[in-house]
Formats: sequence, C-alpha cells, structure tokens
Amino acid sequence: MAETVRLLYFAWVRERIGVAHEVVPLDQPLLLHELVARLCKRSAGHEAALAEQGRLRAAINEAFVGWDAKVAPGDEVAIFPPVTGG
Amino acid sequence: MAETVRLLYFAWVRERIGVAHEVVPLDQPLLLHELVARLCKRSAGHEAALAEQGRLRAAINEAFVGWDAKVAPGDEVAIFPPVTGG
Amino acid sequence: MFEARISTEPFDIGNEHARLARLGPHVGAIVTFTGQVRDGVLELETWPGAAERRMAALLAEARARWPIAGATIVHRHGRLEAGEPIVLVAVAAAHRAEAFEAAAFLMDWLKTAAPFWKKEADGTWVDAQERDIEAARAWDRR
Amino acid sequence: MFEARISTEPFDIGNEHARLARLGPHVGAIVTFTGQVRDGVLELETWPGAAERRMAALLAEARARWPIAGATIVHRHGRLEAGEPIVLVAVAAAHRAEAFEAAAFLMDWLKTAAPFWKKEADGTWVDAQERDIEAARAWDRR
Repeated sequence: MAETVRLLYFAWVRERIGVAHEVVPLDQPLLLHELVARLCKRSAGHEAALAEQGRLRAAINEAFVGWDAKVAPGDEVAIFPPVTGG
Repeated sequence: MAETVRLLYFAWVRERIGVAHEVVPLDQPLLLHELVARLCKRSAGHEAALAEQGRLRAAINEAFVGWDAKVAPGDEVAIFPPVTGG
Repeated sequence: MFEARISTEPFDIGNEHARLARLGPHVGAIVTFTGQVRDGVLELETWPGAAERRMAALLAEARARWPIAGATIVHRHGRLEAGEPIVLVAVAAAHRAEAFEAAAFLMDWLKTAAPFWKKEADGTWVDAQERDIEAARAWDRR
Repeated sequence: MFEARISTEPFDIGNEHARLARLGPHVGAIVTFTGQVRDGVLELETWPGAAERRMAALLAEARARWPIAGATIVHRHGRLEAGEPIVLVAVAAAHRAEAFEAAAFLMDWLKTAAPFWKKEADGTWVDAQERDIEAARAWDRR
C-alpha cells in the first residue's frame, strides 16, 4: 500500500495553497481533521486556506465526509469550499 | 339589440348536434338551463348532445359559467364537454 | 415577453427557448414543458380566439403570482401524429424556483381551463381527468 | 437514456430535447431547466471525473424516486459570458408531474452536491446559499 495520501484543492482553497494537488507522506491512518492540522503547517498559504474548517468541505475518494472521517494511506482527499454549481 | 342568441358547440356536442354553430331566436333573458331545455327540442341530435348537463360545460361570451347563469339576447353561448388540452 | 398562441404547425423548442434566453441580464433560469402524443394519432379541436384569450389570461395570472421575466404558451390543434409535440409552456425568471412553479401552474391550468378537446384515432373523445382538475385547484389553496 | 456530462462548450437545447423526445411512445412529457449567466463573466471550476460520477448518482436517485423514461444533465465549466447557458437538466416521462418533480429535484441537488465552483470577473468566489442547501434537504422530508 502507498505510504502517501493525494490531496486535491479547489476554488479559493487551491488559489491560497497555490497548487491544485500534492502528495504528502502518510504511513498510518488518522482522522481527517488531524491531517488538516498537519497540512496547515506546510506553508502560510496552507494555513490561510485551511484554518477555518467551518468554511470548508471535504471528500475522501470522492465521497463527501465530515472532519472525523478516517484517512488511510493511499486515499485521495479533496478539500474545497461549499459547491456553487447549477 | 339582437333578438337572437348565437350557439357554439365543440367536440362530441358538435358531432351529435351536427353543426358547429347556429343562431336561435331569443327575445328576452332566461337562465342557461332553460335555454338548454329549449335547444333539446330542436332535434334528436340536440337531445342526444344536451340531455346530460353533468357531462357538459358552458361559457357565455367566453366566460365559463354555471347552468343558472342568465342568457340575454345578443349573447354568444358555447356548450362543450370538459376540456382536455395540454 | 408574454405570448400565447395556437398553431396547426409544430413549434421549434430551440427557437422558443432562445427568444426567452435573450430577454436580458435579469434572466437566470428558464423552464420548459412540452407535451407530446404518446401513441396513435390525435385530432385536437379548439375554439380559436377564445383559446388565445384564455391562455393570455393564464399568463397574466402567472405574472401576478410570481416575478417572472417572460413566458410563452404554444398549443397545437388539428391532426397530430405519435411523437409530435402538442403543447409548449416556457417560463423565464431570475431564479429557478419561480420558473419551475409558474411553468407547472400554467400547465395545470391549461389542462382544465383552455378550450381544447382531444379525439383519438378511433373517434373516441378523451375524457377529462379528475386528477387534472384537482391539480389545477390545488394552486388556489397556496 | 440517462446521461450526465461536463463540457466547456455551449449545449444545444433543441438537440438535447429531441434526443429525449424520440425515446419512444411512452414519453408524453418533457421538462427542461436551463440556467444562464445573469451578468458579467463567470469562471466555473469543476472536478472532472468526480463531477460526472456525482451527476450520474443524482440521475440514479431520480430514477429510484420517479418513473422517468430518460434524463440528461449537462454542466458547463470554464469561462462563461453573460447570457451563456451554464447548466441543462432535462427529464422525459409519461406524465407531467414526475417530469416536473424530477427536474426540480435534480437542480436542487446539483446546486449543493456536485463539485462546481463559480468565480466572478473580479476574482470573488460565489458563496453557497443557505436557501439552496435548504431546497435540497427538503426532498429528504418528502
């Protein structure tokens, strides 16, 4: 199994972080909010994008989830503002 | 003022009576159901078309009305089955 | 643009939609309904003049109830083959809720208040449906 | 025919409607919804792959709830000018009630469950609307 997790960012989350996707190390499962806390330390942009969880939504392997969801190595995690299509 | 009333028939009412419209004498106002009773005597077709008021609807001068509405000389009276457009 | 008409010819939904779409920058939502002949052949009888006036009155009622930017009703009459369009109702508005509601309202009332009668290929006249009358009346309770 | 797709190009509502109209003699009613840019220019971002799968899941949910014969969702992304179409939802059914309800359901859920984000010309990202979230949730109480 991969020892990493793939992150996808959309809309202003992507703009603040400065990349649309990145791969970060992850050797064992953890909760999504723990992963986000780790991501915040990667750069000022990450901190600006991810600080307010209340303004964000997330999906693991394309399924919308809450912040207590478990993230495992090999997962694809997307973080984005509430959607505004239609 | 005209001493007549113009009748319009639609759908199976028209088919049974055999004409789409006709003009009949009317020298003073009467109720719509009284007019229909008179029309029934004009022919077997009229009788077959108009006998069951429950299956019919009517309009006077294009306004949908009940059988107690007053018909005056000069009016245009339409008699038809419930509409089925759309 | 509010327009009601009857026609013996098919309508072009693309054209009708485009006319509403270009009404201006306040239009954000367009809902269309089209009814078509399911099987067999239908002969549609109407009361010309009264039909257009009744449909125009329905449009006026819809405008009084919802903030809509435009609406079109086209109702066919004459002989219609299977698969042919019978009726178009199209409504343009700023937002989707009023476009959906006004279109559904217009259809429900067209069914029970506009002078059209359908005859099937075997000569049988289609009976009015109690559920259609109920659907139209339901708008008065809102 | 149930189809969900994303596209950077405008769609042709006449074509999309015609594909549903000819599904067969069981189709008596077609409802379409189109949303268009009201003013200014929009940049629409999406999550390709996930967007189509999410829209296909909404179509499956609509089929489970209503007896519908076909449905199409097309959602644009990329740069859209004022007046350009953003989204199409079209539903074909035997009768009008289910076509109207399924189309409204699909739109309400698209707004809150499909991965699209709108950015205005000045760089501002459009905020999600509480009333849209409420409209989608209301279907769960029916």
